[in-house]
Amino acid sequence: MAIYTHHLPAWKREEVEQIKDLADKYALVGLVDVYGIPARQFQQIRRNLRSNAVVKVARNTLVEHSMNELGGHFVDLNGKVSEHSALIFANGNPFKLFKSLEQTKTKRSAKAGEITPEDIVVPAGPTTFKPGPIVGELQQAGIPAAIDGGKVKIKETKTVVKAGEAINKKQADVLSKLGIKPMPVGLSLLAVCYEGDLYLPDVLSVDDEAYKAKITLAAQQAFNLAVNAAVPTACVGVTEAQIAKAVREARNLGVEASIYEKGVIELIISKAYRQANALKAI
Amino acid sequence: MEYIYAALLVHSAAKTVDEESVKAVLSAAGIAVDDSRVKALIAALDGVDIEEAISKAAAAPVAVAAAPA
Amino acid sequence: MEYIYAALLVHSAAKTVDEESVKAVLSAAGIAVDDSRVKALIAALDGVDIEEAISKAAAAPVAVAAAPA
Amino acid sequence: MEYIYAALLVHSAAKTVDEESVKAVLSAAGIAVDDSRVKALIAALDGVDIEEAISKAAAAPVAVAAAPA
Amino acid sequence: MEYIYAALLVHSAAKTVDEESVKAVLSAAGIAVDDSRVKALIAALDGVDIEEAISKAAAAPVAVAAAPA
Amino acid sequence: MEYIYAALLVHSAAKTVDEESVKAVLSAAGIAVDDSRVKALIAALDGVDIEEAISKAAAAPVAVAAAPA
Amino acid sequence: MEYIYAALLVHSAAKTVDEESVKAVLSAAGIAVDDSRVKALIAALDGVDIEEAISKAAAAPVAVAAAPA
Repeated sequence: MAIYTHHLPAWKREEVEQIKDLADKYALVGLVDVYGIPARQFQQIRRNLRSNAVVKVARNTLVEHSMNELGGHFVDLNGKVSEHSALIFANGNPFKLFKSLEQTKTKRSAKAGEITPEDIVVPAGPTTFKPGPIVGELQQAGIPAAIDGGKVKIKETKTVVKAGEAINKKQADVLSKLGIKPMPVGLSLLAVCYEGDLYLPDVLSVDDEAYKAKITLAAQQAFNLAVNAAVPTACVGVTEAQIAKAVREARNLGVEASIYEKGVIELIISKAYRQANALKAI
Repeated sequence: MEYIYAALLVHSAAKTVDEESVKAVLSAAGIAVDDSRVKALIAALDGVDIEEAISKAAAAPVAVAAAPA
Repeated sequence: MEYIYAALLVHSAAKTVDEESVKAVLSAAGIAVDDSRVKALIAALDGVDIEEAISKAAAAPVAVAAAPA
Repeated sequence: MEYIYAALLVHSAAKTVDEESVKAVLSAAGIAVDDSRVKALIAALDGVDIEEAISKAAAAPVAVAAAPA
Repeated sequence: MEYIYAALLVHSAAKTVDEESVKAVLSAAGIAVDDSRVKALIAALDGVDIEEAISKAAAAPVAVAAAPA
Repeated sequence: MEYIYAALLVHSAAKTVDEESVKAVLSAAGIAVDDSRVKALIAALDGVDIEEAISKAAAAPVAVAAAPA
Repeated sequence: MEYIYAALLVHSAAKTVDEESVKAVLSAAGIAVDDSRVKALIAALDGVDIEEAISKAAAAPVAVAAAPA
């Protein structure tokens, strides 16, 4: 590699140096997929990211070259370079970067042959289409349609294309006419090199809902422990729950052992009545 | 329900629930015994596992939890 | 539960539920009566509306329901 | 319910729930002990597995449950 | 739960639930009292309406519970 | 609840939940540790199977009772 | 769950739940901290209202199991 470096023309040399400088300046170096982003939107995304991240489009050969010169784990990024990848530089938490990139994504219409990342569902109901060839087009795309009150109506909610499947030409045309935009547009992180580790999207994609559920579970566990172990806790609800538990235990014992005391006698009567009723029902 | 209570009482005394025992209990409670009802009761209870029958009722109704977490 | 069955039997016979009536019924069923439990029962029943307690039991849901989603 | 709490307290101290131990606890709480109630309690608990009984949902729910604290 | 039982016992005796009364009851039950637990319990009970907490338990369906999902 | 969370954290680290470990965690969280609360916590947890206690639902069910079958 | 407990502990101490505070608490518990897990936690919690998630636990119906008689 070193030999090849000497043969780089000045402008390429300069670009490699620029990339290496950015890699020095930022804690995080990653690759993003910029496929299908219209130029104007790309500029917009860059502007929005400016404070947090820098996106640099460079020839793949120069990217690879730079990573090789940087050495270490940066070399691992080369395996992720693709036809539509660009470099991204940022500081801080790679998980947060992933999340912020996901959040800035928008949707666009699908082109024939593209693979949808999610189920494409067309809901039942009226459309704005006037009767015409559109009915046939819808039906050919697998969407049951009919004329209703002078308009085209979709008869039932239908999953037209499943996640991971390719969208065919007929489907793409019809979906576009229906205004359905299944394709996400935005920067997709392909890989990140951060503090000497390589992070891939499957790791970087954290499920907020799962964490939320875990917090709820942890809080429930803490509550259960506090109540069950009768840990004195000056916390709203815990002491009340401890009292309630003790009362229930006393009541359960009273009913089970037929201890005739105020506070349980009604429950014992109730139990006897229910037993009699059950026997009567036979 | 008094015939049923009488049967339950005899049963909980670990005695055989028959016409005689049920009548004795009903009489002691001051109830004028209707022979045919006692006969009907004993016939109905024939083959019934009283323990099992009442244990079903005794299984306390348990509340359903509402909305998911 | 036998003391309660006895009390409910006496109650359903429209008689006063007192120590004497409960004992009579228990004895008729062949149960060796524990005086202190009879006393405790009568004391606990003091001020209790048996009809109301029964109607609450009747209103209570009777079965077990589903697990949360 | 105080007699039941007393029994539970003695039980959770891993002591035998008998007349003496229950009385001692009730007295310490400043309760004038009624001998026959204590006797009735002990008679009722005879043969009962307290651990099992307290965790058994024995009572019917009274319609709708309370709101959370 | 013994500290809670003790508090409820004292409460049902219409006495003030304080360190002294709770300790007296626990000791009578033969429980080696942990001062810090008594203190923490009394502190935790401060501001809690015991009657209300009890009535909530009464309204709540009684259930033995399973593990949360 | 911070003392409880501290105990859970220490427990999930497979360390013994004792005064020292709980204090260390609380301090690291920037909490001014109250010695008697820590003592009360440890005393309460003594002999408790934490795994079981955290998974046993303790809250009064907040739900509506089931419809009758 | 230890990372979650740590976050809740820091939160209940009214401190900011960030990498530093969570690491400090985990380390104090004797847990070998995995940087990327901490980072993932912080990123995830960025969009989570912890108070709300906790309050769901308080309101959450407790899974309830039917008790046999």
